[in-house]
Amino acid sequence: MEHAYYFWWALLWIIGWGAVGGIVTPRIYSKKDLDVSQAALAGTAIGAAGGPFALAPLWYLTPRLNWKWVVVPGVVILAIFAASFAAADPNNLCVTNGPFVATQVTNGLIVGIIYGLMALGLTLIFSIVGIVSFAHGEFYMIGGMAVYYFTVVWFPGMSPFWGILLAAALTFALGAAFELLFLRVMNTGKVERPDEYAILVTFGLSFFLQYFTLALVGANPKKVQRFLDFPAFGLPSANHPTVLKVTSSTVNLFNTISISSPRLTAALMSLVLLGLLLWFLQKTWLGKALRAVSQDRAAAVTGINPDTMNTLAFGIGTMLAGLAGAALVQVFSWVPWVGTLASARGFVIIVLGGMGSLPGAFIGGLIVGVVEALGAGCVPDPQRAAAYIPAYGMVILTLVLLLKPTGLFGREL
Amino acid sequence: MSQSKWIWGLTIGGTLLLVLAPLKLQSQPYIMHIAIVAFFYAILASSWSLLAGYAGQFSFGHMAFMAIGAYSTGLYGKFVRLTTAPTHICKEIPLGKYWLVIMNIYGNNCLEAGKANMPVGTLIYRLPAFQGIILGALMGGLFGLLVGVLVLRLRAAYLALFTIGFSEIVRVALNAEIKVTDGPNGLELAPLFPRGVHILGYSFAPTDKLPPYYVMLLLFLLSMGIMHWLSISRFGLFIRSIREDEEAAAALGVHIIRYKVLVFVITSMIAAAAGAVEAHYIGVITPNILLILQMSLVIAMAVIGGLESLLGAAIGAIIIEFALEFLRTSFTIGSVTVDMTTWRLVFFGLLLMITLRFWTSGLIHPLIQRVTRAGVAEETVAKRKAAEG
Amino acid sequence: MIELDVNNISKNFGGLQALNSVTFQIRGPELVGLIGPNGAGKTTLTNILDGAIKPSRGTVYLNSRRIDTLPPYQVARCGLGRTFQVTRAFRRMTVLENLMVPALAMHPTARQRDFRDKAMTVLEFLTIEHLANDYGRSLSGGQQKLLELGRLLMLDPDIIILDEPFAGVHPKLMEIIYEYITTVNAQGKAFIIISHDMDTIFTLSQRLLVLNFGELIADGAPDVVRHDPAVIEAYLGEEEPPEAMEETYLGKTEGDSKDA
Amino acid sequence: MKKKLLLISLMIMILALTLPAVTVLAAPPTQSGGQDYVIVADDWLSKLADKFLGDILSYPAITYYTNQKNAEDSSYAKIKNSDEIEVGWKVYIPSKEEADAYFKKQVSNVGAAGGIKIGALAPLSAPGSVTGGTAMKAAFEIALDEINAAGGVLGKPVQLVLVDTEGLPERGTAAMERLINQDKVVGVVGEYHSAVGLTAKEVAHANHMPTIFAETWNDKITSVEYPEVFRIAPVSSEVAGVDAHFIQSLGVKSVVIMTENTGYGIPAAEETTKRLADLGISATTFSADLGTQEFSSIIERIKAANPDLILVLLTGETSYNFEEQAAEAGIGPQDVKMICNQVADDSDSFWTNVPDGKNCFYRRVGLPRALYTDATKAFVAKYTEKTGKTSAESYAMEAYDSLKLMAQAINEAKSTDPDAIISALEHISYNGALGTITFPYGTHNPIPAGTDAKWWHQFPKPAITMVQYQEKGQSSADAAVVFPDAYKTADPILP
Repeated sequence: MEHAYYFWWALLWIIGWGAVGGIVTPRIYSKKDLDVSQAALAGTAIGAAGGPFALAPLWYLTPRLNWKWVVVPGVVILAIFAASFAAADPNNLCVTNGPFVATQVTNGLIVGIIYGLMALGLTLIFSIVGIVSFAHGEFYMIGGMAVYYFTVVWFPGMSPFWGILLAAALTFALGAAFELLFLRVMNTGKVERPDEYAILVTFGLSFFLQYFTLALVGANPKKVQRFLDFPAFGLPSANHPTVLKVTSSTVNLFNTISISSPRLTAALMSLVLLGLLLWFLQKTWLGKALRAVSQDRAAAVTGINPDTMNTLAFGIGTMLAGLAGAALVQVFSWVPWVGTLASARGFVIIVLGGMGSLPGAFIGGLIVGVVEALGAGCVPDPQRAAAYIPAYGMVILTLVLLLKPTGLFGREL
Repeated sequence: MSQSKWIWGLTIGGTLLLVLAPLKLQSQPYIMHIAIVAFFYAILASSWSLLAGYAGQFSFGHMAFMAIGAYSTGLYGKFVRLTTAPTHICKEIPLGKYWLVIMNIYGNNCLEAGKANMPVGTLIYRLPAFQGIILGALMGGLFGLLVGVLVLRLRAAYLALFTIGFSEIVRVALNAEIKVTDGPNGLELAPLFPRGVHILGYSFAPTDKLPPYYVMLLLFLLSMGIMHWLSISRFGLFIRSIREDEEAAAALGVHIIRYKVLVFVITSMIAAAAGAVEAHYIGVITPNILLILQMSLVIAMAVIGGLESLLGAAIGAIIIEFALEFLRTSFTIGSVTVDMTTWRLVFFGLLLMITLRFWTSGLIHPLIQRVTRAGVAEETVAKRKAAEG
Repeated sequence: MIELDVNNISKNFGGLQALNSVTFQIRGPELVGLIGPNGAGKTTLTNILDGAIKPSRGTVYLNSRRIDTLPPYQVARCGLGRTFQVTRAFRRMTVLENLMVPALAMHPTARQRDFRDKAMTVLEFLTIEHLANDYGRSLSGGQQKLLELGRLLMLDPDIIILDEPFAGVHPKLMEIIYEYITTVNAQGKAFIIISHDMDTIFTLSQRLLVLNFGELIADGAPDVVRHDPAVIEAYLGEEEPPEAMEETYLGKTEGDSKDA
Repeated sequence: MKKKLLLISLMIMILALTLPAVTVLAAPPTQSGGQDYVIVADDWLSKLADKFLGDILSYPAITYYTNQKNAEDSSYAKIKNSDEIEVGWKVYIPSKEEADAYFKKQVSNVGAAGGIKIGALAPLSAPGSVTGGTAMKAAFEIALDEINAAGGVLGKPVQLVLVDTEGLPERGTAAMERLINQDKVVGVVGEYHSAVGLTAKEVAHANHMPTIFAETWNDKITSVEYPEVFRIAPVSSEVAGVDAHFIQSLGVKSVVIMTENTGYGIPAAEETTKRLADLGISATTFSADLGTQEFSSIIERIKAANPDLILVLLTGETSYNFEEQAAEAGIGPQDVKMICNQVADDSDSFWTNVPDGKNCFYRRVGLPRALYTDATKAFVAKYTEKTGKTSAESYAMEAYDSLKLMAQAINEAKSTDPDAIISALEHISYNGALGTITFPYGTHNPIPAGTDAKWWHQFPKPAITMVQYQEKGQSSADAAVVFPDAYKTADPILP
């Protein structure tokens, strides 16, 4: 970075005035007897965006605040961030090279969709069972392992479709069994602090599953061949594929953005599963019953046993994690500890999207995917760029928890 | 009140045992080593039990505070020197006859370059490890204050996630900022007593285990003492009431913000001090100590020992540390050989889950409680009978 | 002399007007009942008095000190104590420890043993002294209510707000609570009692406040309020006479959330 | 009472845990018959041993008896380190019988415990490289079987005490402490992670424990010149040199190094960059945490940098993830010259995880297949049979050799005395899977001025070759050796 100080001063400005806005605005609003529900967040956003120039009129005029007062400054903050970055490092590829940015964003979106699938299960469990499962990453790992063992080791030549189904069944069964053995007791009122119990017991489960798998299958990385070989074709024509070029292993858009086929398969699979899940929750009796329980446990409609719904929900949640793993075992090399990073990312996504919100998990996944891609793609020092990948998500997580713990689409706490 | 005599007797007896045991075990440096590490984990587990068990703040960032303590003293030892002459190149603060030299973190070693400017006979001192340890504890407290303030509104899963995030950010930063922290190679630290210990006619080399054993034991007893005193004083009463019901506690006049932040500060300071001593003892600290695995070890120790008992958590930690160490060998049942290097963690995870499920208050704590509450229960039964009769 | 001044308190939740310009005063050790149909704003009002939520407009003064801007713990130290609709005993602390919390919170330099005798006296008064070393969670629901009342005595406030003290309580315990209120009131403490138990509240209180849709529609002696047309209207709006409210409501209180 | 008993029994349990049996070593018989001697200039203990006892490796007996005498009569010197003696010291030179008695006692001391114990270090659980650790474990077991089948050492069976280091430096300290003080091993071999080696060597030094490191590449491990520490793995900076020269031979101008954020990866990348710069080749380093799965952003950046060659210093599954994703993104080994990570040598695993890995170069440590000695062939045969892998990784060979080397050194030392073993190692010539291992520089042949300290107790010639998978699915046994010219079997296929 040639003029790094531009960037650091801008960041300091954003953080400093954001903090001032976030702390002072609610006080001014409450002094004036106004609605303060949005004041902290909007104050932070407006302070970070405009500093004293925006805060002074805000505090003087104290307009009624709604989501627009957060979104518009949010865009301005991103603009300041981007502009100071561009000024600090004018030769950065992210500044000079449009196709590069487009490729990074596309990559981010594609992996974001897959992250979203992983987080869907986590958020589903939270919305119905009311707990955050710290063992989610391990079910994801088991999903991938199961596909490998079913289709490569035990039944070589088995179609990946059946492998995925079996992996889904296995993770569902494991999740449901765990719920019955360890979580159901929470509903009886015998557990003194159910929230903390759930955290610790799923934590123990994650420990157990990871080392159990390691002891069983060893540490050699495993991988499944790509599920689908795409037919080769091109647009506008096969000889001049300027718009779209498909080969068995990659899909290439406009000769700049290339997506590998396993990744695209996994992303498509995620979209299909998301559709199926939504259909299940909206249209089937069981899905409606699940949603009813998630709305209000006490008001369980006649004929719905909330305990059964919990088991079902936990099983479906772990199954979604397993399916995400099954989709990705053709993309990444698979070892017993792949779940650790994945579940950390899952936490980031559900907090960002709002715990318990399905669309939130999906959009949170996209955002995290893009932020990680841009972070790793744009941080100037190549030695730090990728080393900080796990931190990008965690920074989002802490910021969201501080500023808006309900996330983008969460219910009020 | 015979049980209180028992408690005092056992406490004093146990302390004496811990103080005197190494005199016999000196020839067993391996046992001494495990004992030192066990005390380290006992401090972490018991301070975590104060934070999580007593105050109900289920933080997963405890190891981050520990690492902050360790890295603070490590960086202090790496970058700060006391000299008898100025370098004129480094940042330096005159202190009477001495200069406190702060070497530049990035770029060249200015002290080496500055030697040219220093007269012959200039002395360069590394500052004693104990200053670093105190600094580490203070830094831990400072970060504890910061995190404590930030998490005031967060409960249960949100708190757990936030602290995991904090811990991860610390880990990644320690890993990536290689110029400062030496990254994944780990930051090397001077021994606790770089010139050994010479006391009462006995001499101990810097690598001898006895001096660090007593340092760690002292820290362990000191922190147990402080935490025990806190737990039976108003502080303990208030943080437990906050754990049970924040709003009700507030309605009864408890300053919940102050006590929630305070419990973070105190436990963080204790963890940081333990980390600083441990780092000096081991001689190197790496960011891997922040892996979630290490945190889960501390949590499991506290849970198995007894989450709501400082002593239970500490004893749990000591037993588990010894058990995990001795379980590192394979054993054979019939024709099946179980390789404990991998399986011990499987059993450990299972034990954690089963303890949580069936022995909510841990395995050690109930034993302690049976002694301490035995008289109380009898008293209550007698009174109840009287009330009914 | 106890003085509570509630001036023009209003509270909005988003678009919902939970309280609208509520004003009343309490002078001296009055025994005030606060009634109103479900959702009338009673709990919101207590939460504002207690400092748990801040009013959108208006002020509250206790003994000439403004308390609506203070956090709950300071309000408690100013002399306002309350119970909650759902009992909130500290479940994993002994009964004695439960009582020590407010005592020590009020006296920054005191120690536990200074209050042991007082605590035992309070427990005796509430007839639960034999449970002193039991954990809060091992007490029955009614005993937990008594424990909450005991904590208030240790806090020693000027004004005590009781939220549904009689809901779901065994008749025998009800007598104890009744006696508690009258005795403590006689000792010079003011009470604000929220209850759906119309019979009890009408006989117990010297003065009744009636809330409906966030407005204070009546303020006066029970006999006057009973015949106030606005009150009858408010209750008749639900097509049920005041006396009949009790049964239909009691069944629900258990599961009711605290923010109702 | 019952409850109190419970607590007391708990205390006793803890007590029992902290008080293991203390073994007392009996002193060998002290009888006269030897002579006093005052050290003069240019004396070495081993020289005296050779002169008076006829065996240069007998000098530990001198040390031992002198120290015995010192306890009774302070006119005798106290020898702390057999390598450091001073002119004017009075030492006691034992008679031949005394010396023999001493060595017999040494052996029987060890024998009394059921065999001679050798300690081994390997990462067997995360965050260590479990892949490396389990491979090393298998190799140790093969070596152990062979040693004991050949009659053990000093006529006693060898017991191997394998300790998991988890790849954590602090665990390295604990593991060494345990091996030395608890298991009373006579030597330590193995270890995979440099970070662990760095702390383990300190314990080895403090306890004067002969240690042969197997797969720890960090220069510092030998460059501190501890008398106890030996290494048969290549030195990181030398490996970097081989990489750099190979890269130069391909006529490359710009290189991207993709390294891992570990104690191995960062110094290796720095050293390679330095070496490349000396050769006029520019290099950019990207680093990622071990365990990173998703590389597409980094790969796009590498693509944009348009390097002539990519050098992968990531290990384990992380390297596979990177290599396959690079291939999918169009900068795989078939598009750009790529030196894949050495883990590619496990060809089954490599082709499972990197199906598009044709034309990958990788560096192999150990003899090229054409030059396999009988020992190498025998080991590879046993190893592939035992593990089901297609070939033996370099770290497996190193683990195997480190243990056998230690056994041979003890046999040659005729004693388990650390000084004797160290001396034996300094003079050893051992034929194993890696070729003929010697340690040219040490106490008896100090490092000449101008030579880097890293050569201290370092096996200088581990064969390092560059290999290329020239066909898809090729076994590593058939992969072509393309560098250096001395071992070359085929020309590199370049994209």
